[in-house]
Amino acid sequence: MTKINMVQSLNRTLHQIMESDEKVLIMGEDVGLNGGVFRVTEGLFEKYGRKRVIDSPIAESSILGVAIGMAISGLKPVVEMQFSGFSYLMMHQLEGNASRMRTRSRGQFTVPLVVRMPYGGGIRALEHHSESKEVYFAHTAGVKVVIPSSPSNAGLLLKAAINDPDPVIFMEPKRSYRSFKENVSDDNEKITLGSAQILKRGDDITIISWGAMMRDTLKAVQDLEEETGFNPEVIDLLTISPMDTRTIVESVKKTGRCVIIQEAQKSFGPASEIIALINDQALMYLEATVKRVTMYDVPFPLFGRELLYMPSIEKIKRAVLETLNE
Amino acid sequence: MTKINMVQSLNRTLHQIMESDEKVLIMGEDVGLNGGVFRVTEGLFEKYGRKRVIDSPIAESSILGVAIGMAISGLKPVVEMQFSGFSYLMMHQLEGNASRMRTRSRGQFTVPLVVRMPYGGGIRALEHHSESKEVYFAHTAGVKVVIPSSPSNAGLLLKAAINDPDPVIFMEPKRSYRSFKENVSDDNEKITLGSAQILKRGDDITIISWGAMMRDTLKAVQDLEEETGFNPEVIDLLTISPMDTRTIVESVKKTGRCVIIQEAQKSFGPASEIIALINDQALMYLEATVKRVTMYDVPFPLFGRELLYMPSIEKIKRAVLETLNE
Amino acid sequence: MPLNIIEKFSISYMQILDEKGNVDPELEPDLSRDDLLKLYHYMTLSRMVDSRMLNLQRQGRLGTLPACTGQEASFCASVLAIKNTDWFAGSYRELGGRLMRGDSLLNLLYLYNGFEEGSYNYENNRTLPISIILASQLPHAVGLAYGSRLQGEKDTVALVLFGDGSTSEGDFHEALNFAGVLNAPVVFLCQNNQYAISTPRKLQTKSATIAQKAIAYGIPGIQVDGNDVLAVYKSVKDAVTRARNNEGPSLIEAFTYRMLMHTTADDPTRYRDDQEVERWKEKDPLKRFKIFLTNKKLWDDKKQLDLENELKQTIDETVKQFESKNDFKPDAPFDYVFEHPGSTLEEQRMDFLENLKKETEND
Amino acid sequence: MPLNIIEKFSISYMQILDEKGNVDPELEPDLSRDDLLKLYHYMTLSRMVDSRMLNLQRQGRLGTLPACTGQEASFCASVLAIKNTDWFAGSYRELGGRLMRGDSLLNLLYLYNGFEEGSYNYENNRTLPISIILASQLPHAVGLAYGSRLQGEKDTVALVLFGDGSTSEGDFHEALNFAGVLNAPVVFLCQNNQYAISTPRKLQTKSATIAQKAIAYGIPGIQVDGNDVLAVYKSVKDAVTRARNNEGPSLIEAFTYRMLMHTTADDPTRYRDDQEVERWKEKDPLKRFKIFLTNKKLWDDKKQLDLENELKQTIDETVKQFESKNDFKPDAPFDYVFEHPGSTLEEQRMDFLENLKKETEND
Ligand SMILES: Cc1ncc(C[n+]2csc(CCOP(=O)(O)OP(=O)(O)O)c2C)c(N)n1
Ligand SMILES: Cc1ncc(C[n+]2csc(CCOP(=O)(O)OP(=O)(O)O)c2C)c(N)n1
Ligand SMILES: [Mg+2]
Ligand SMILES: [Mg+2]
Repeated sequence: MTKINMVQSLNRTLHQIMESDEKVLIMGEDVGLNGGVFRVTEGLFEKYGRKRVIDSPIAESSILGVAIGMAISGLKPVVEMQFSGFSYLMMHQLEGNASRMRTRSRGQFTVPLVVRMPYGGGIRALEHHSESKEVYFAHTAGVKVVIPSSPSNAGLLLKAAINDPDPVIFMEPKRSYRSFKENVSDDNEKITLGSAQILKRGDDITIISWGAMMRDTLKAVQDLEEETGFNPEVIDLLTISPMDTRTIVESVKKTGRCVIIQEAQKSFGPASEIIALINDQALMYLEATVKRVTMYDVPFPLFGRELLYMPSIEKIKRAVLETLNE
Repeated sequence: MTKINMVQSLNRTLHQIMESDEKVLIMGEDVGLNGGVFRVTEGLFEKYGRKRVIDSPIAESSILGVAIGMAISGLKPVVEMQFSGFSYLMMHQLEGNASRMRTRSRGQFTVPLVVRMPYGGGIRALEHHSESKEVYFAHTAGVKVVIPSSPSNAGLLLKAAINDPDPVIFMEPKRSYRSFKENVSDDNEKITLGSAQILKRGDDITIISWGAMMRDTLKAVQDLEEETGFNPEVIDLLTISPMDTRTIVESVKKTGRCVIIQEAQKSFGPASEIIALINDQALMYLEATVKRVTMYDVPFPLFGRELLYMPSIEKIKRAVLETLNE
Repeated sequence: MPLNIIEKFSISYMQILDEKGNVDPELEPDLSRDDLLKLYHYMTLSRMVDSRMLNLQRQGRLGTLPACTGQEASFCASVLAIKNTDWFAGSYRELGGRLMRGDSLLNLLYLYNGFEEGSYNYENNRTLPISIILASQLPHAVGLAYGSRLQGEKDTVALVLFGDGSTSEGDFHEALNFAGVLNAPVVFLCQNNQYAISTPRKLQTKSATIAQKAIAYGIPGIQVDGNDVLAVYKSVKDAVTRARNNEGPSLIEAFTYRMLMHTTADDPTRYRDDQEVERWKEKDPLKRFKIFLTNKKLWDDKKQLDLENELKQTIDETVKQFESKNDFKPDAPFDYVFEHPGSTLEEQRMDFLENLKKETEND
Repeated sequence: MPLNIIEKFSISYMQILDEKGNVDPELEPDLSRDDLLKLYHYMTLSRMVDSRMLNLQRQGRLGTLPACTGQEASFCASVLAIKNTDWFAGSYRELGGRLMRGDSLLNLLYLYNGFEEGSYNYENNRTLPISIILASQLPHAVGLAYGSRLQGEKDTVALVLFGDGSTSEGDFHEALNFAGVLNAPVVFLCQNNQYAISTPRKLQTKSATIAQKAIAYGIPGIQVDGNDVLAVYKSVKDAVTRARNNEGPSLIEAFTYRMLMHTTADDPTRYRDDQEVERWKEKDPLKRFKIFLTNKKLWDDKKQLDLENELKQTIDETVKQFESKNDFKPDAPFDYVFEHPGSTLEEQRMDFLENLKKETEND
């Protein structure tokens, strides 16, 4: 096995699944001849042709809208929003149709599709190319929201998302697209939709993150382990919605302390929901305030300052130390 | 003073402000000749003409988009989304432009507009006419989100929203449009953007709600007061974002117990943010789990079952009692 | 040097059966006796059901309802032009068309009484449920048509209906443009009933016709008399034939009129005058179709009476059946959120049922 | 009876200055010597700045950048046709047009170096900042034009630029339709540069021209040679004149070509061949404009050299200035979220600054 990066892992999964399942179709802006602006769909157009790999007009609402029709007709479309910052144009198709078709038709029509979208900051991109708005989707009943964090879980989660019979928003942390490589295998039973993954077992504190923040979190943890010898439990959320409440709650019951690292703006972010779940089921086990490390409540700054605003290894370390010492 | 309902109060404010401020303009679907499907804009077309009261084409994205241009040009547009369920079509204009124009242009261009939208369930409406998605807007930096709960605060808040120099999402709980009347005065200093209102002072428990749920909450509280003699503090949020953290935190520090009643679906809802704020600043004062009374994580059901799914007086009472006894 | 004209376009209008019942023999489509009678049957049923449902609504037995009277030619004759294996997507104003597509009246009553169960179409699984977000069903039709073709159905097309107001939405534009580029076999039928709630057609767009919007997408567009069954049928049939032959999508503007209120929540006297409505009564699609059938010796007063009695009886029985049912499962909204709901949602269902139990115990 | 043709339309093409530098005297617009030279100045500046910025980007001193070379006629000649008091909204591919509107090169460098401060236009407060969400600036232009008129400016119009790919977005449709209904004084100028990133124009829409999309909105539409300054200027001027006279909006398709990459993140060799690019080099807007000026005796080689030297010097100085600045205020993103931010945001700012302090202390 050779090591590959996240783009290669996603691309590999798409190749495998297009090969094995005729119902799978790719659609989006520049996903064909160009292989996608990040090359996630590279080589598919050449292999499967323009009928199954569609360079669409620039029309995000209808990319999802047309895909809904395709999905109802029996296909499994995997569509791309070129950047998550342009996915808000399809919110009404998502909230109003993709998420509701099953319930509206009492199961007569289903929408097995995946919306892939690169998201998040840290790559010196232009305005609108750096947001983390997973909450918009997670606060939408009838939609699943999945965020991989590494080459090895990205491919497996994408496969699970494509095979899921309901609409899945699949957010790809573009900062992690090419930043590291891993050995990638096709069987890891723990990687399924709806399950968080415990990356490290420990009992001093629970540290929760997802997406690109996962890697910085792990680095911060490693530093702190060396510096302080503490023993943290680290959880990679992987599925944002529906959330793996059990894994979170059990861990916090054990550790009594928790830090959550999110790239999204602070208020009404995913961390708030995690805190609410801890409040519901583990409040009396808490020995310290659950700490949030987040972006601020400002429109995502242009790249000249982005790293100052995103959670950093230093900020994570400080938050963990403060929580341990509270 | 005669008593008026919420529609009359909103309409009265619009008449006053159109009269006193030439910059104010009304736009939306059927807001002119028809006076709006709920009659909130009644009489304005006749009085101020089709140039200042515009029956727009059916194009929600551009209703906001055109209003952004108008606002930059110096007007103060008050636009209507006919139902909040159709506001998702303008999410990209909101997230990408309305909320960012001030920051993008370093204050050179500002967007003083109000987007009014009836929202919420309980009036036996069709599909898409009953959601509570305030989180979509509240999780958008650069936008304020306001929800009145009564005829008397509705007019004052709308006036404050129109006079605010930044974009305000103004969500009107349509279940409360005509369900009760109040004396309405034009001066209540406590009603300003960004301030929650303490409706009842007490020290046994903090009860927080907003919008149409406020009235059911007050009824539940009244019942319980009679039945048990407890002494609750009741907070009407009024501004969802930015939230009045101080009022919430001070109250919970005093009472140690809290119940939040929200019409929105449970997960990633506004209550989660309130719980996160309490966690941040008052965790060690808590004597019981903060309880959420919410809709479930299902697409809002058609009206045959809606009342079973929304928070009810009985559910609120049970949640309060459980929290008092925890 | 004068400017160089590089493109020329024209938009035609089609009427075959005029207001007096006269037929243009050159354009008259070849419709069998059975088809003609079926069409008249469903148009009559639609009119009668519409009025009955409005009645039930006034009595508080149904929720908010759209009214469909006056548009029967446009939604029934268009449905007659497609097959059951074709896809059909509408908005909410195509009552008789839905009945022709197998929607049961009983289910429609359940639906308008606020129960999702009414959305299931037991007879045809190629009819999408009612779609309320204006124009949002148009891209679905494109995907359905394209998807079925890709899966080897050489013949399948999609027919999608929507209103004049809906043409202002971005989704209208994106869908027609998308269909053009994909060469998808879709027929877009705009029921131009002159109003979007209170907003008249001329405040919706400055274009002289809706049909000419087809030019923006390089596809055929035509305006037809939407109260003329023959023109609607023929124009849709022609477009369907082109679509079946891989000649791509078409746009048809059916020029018609909403005789009653937008929905039961609407008061049309606020925005239009009675004379306008009276003038359109002259153009009633059922009236002229009846003259046509009578002239063809396919219809007479006796048949009319029999049909009305028969339909009244069916409707009465269905309404009775509707009113006798009250055992909808309270937790049904949990059933179809996901195929694999996961524990959070299942716990919420338990919580819901427990709550319900407590509330019933309290009573 | 044949079908009744109810509407006829045609679309014209305008070219005044051809590829060889020949002028059509009948159509030649009346442009002053100063205007002609100003236009040539800014087109040359645009071309030189474009290449310099791409250079800086390759050296890692700027972030992702769009390339504007080849489209100078289309964005500069259109801006020449409006006044400073008119509104201008663009996307991101109108470099020289923005410079003409008072955007400073220094600020553009700051902006593409990731600092919001660069978005401020000190010379003109009627130029909207760069807009990246495709077509989303079109409705803004409608509102700007309408709003200024309502506030008593009898003369003001708005000019808005966008690309061919952007015409597929719903917002394009809604904005043109809205403008038609409001009779808003807006000029919509589509820079059809044949590509949207890798997607060629023919995959964007089936319509033969972009110009014909105007027909859908009942407004005038024309296709012009987008590399011909005179045709672009005249068509925009005509449209502006109509707009000023309350004759409503227009759509202009400027047929041009993106000579370089979409942005610095793009590799055009993946989707188009060199021959195509070579063919378009023949149509270069600067080349033919120079012949025109030379024929008019307004230009010669000496002047060319002087101009290039002068511009190079200005650019060099600005780049130096740009590179010397590194004291941007870290908490600036908090400054313009709201006029009245409230305590939560101010507390977050304090938190941000404290964090920063700690991090600096750590170093
Ligand atoms: C996206 C969206 N916006 C607004 C509405 C509210 N609404 C319901 S029907 C209607 C008018 C529709 O007019 P038209 O398309 O002409 O159809 P008609 O009702 O006349 O059949 C409006 C504005 C909606 N359902 N969806
Ligand atoms: C709403 C939206 N969707 C997608 C993108 C990503 N994107 C940036 S430029 C571009 C192509 C635009 O093509 P065109 O409109 O022809 O303009 P050009 O770049 O050729 O000037 C795309 C798809 C975007 N910026 N906005
Ligand atoms: Mg209509
Ligand atoms: Mg282009």
